Amino acid sequence: MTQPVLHLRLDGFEGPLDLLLDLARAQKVDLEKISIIALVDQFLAVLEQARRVRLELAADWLVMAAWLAWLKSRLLVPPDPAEEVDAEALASALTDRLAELERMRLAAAWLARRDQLGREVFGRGAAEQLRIEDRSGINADLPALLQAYAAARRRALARRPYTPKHRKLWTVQDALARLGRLIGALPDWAVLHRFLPEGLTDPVEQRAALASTLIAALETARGGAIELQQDRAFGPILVRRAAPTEAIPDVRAA
Amino acid sequence: MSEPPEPAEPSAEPPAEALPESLAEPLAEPTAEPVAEADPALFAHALRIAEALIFASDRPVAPARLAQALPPGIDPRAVITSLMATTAGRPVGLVEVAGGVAFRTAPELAPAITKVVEVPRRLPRVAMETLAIIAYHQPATRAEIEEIRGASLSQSTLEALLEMGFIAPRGRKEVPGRPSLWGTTPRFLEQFGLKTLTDLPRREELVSEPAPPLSA
Amino acid sequence: MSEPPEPAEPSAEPPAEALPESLAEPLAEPTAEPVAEADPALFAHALRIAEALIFASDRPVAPARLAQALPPGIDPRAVITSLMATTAGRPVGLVEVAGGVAFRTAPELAPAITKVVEVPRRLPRVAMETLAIIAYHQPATRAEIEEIRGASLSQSTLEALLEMGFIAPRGRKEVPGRPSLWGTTPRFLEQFGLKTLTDLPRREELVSEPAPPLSA
Repeated sequence: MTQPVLHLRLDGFEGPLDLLLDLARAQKVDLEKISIIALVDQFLAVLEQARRVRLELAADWLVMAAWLAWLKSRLLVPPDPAEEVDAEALASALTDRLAELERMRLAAAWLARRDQLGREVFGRGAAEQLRIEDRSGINADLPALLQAYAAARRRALARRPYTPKHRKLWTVQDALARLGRLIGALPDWAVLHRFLPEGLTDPVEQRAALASTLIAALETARGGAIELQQDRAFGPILVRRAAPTEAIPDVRAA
Repeated sequence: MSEPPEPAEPSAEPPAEALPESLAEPLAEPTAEPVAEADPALFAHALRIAEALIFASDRPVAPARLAQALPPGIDPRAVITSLMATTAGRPVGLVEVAGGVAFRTAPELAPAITKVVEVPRRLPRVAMETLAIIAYHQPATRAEIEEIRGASLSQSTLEALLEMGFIAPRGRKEVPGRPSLWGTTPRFLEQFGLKTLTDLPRREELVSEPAPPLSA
Repeated sequence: MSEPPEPAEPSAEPPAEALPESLAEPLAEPTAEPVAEADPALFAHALRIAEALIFASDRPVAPARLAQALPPGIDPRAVITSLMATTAGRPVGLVEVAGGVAFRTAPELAPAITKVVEVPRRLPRVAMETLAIIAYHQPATRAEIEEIRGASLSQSTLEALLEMGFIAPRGRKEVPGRPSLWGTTPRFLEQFGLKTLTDLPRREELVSEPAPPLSA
């Protein structure tokens, strides 16, 4: 409680373990023989003072404080064989961690005391180039030569003027003729697709033929030779020969 | 270097004495049989080559590299031993470091040199501790370093050590998240004048101080 | 720390001789009055500092820069002269270079300490393609090569191939302007490991040549 040495400068410590090590060192004994309980009391006292000054403390400090308080309570009661965790073992693990941190501190100090390159001793400032590059050879083999030929030719060929692909387009005239030819043999409703010319594989040509056939069908329907029907949007378009007897009265004409 | 050109230089002779202890272990098994059969003129020439080669380089020269430059039949270790003996106490002397040999200025000349040559700043305490932990626990993940220090490690500290070439990644640890493992480099050995990592004090020696100083 | 004070080393004495001619002009007017008044021990120390500093410096050390590191009252030019004299003929000697002095390894040791690394040049893409086209279409004029590559060809590319010995002129084509015809050489066959030109794969195996445009 009465530790005037510590001026609540928690910021000066690299975390709770650092403060613990500092407190342990103050016990002036071998780290193996420090009193964990005294250490816990000191740690909690320092933390209590710090909280009086400012309430907010980093979480890791509070976690350590809570854990240490718990550890102390376990150390004070006689060991219970039923207890799962051995408080003595936990205390000794803490001592080990402190000892390792202390060792690493000493190692860092040992390194810092060494003559360092560029500070206490100096190496050759301007190294001499000990490699001579012989660039007389040429790095080129047959595969590279062949690749170069193929690349050059491919590039040259790709640069030829563009000749658009020749397309055979199914005209409306074609479609009218085909529709007129097929419609006579038609018994009942048939899907418009059936009137497309056969053997079309190119998707562009297929779409063109479909468009021409639809226009031809609309044209023929207007002339009264066939009827068209589509139940819903994007549904199949159906075609059949108009029945000559029951002449459907044209509403608009009436 | 400024060796006076004494023609019959005693140092040009193959060393009769045993190798210095420090050299014996990392560089070679001490060659028991005398190398004295080597032609003295040839050995003197080998010494000249070795001096020039090591001097020209700004990194330590491994005995294997030295052997490539020497006339056949000359033991690079004998040459190194001889060169160490002749340059001992000179302003620029041969030292063993990072698995090889290099010329280094004598430490007592540093104050004069640093009047002219710029000196890098010392590493902050956090960086030194991190470096020590990596040296002793390598390969170590960042989480392991943080565990030992009991404090989080800023990315900038790790980056500074990486940039100075003191540490390097050593693969990844096969645990969830596959964190990078870190180890020290030959450049680290060079910086602190260590022949090998085994030159670091043993852990037992680090705790051997009976009572930590009260001043802390 | 390992400094034996070397009380009476010969090199530690201030130089009595005149400055070497090469040094006299760029560095200083020859100091006519003897510098010998300087304390010999102090001068010896200055020599040590100079040797270490010039070794450690990353660029040549000018006398003015050297003076900053030397004890007061020591003439840097005298130190340089002395150091030059003692290192003459050594494997590493002090030489004057632009801007001051520097240690350099003796030129006659260069063959022993340098490593020759073969770094074969890569042919630029244009040259490689031109060579390939000549190989397949020889003898070919420059205009024909340009036609086949579909790009113009600089004279320097042809000249480079000529210089490397891969192509040679094969007469002139009897067309207006009588352009040179180019063909490959035995050196070409050697480079690409070919016994004869007929060892080259057939053209059709490499590119599907001017296939009829409509079929595609």
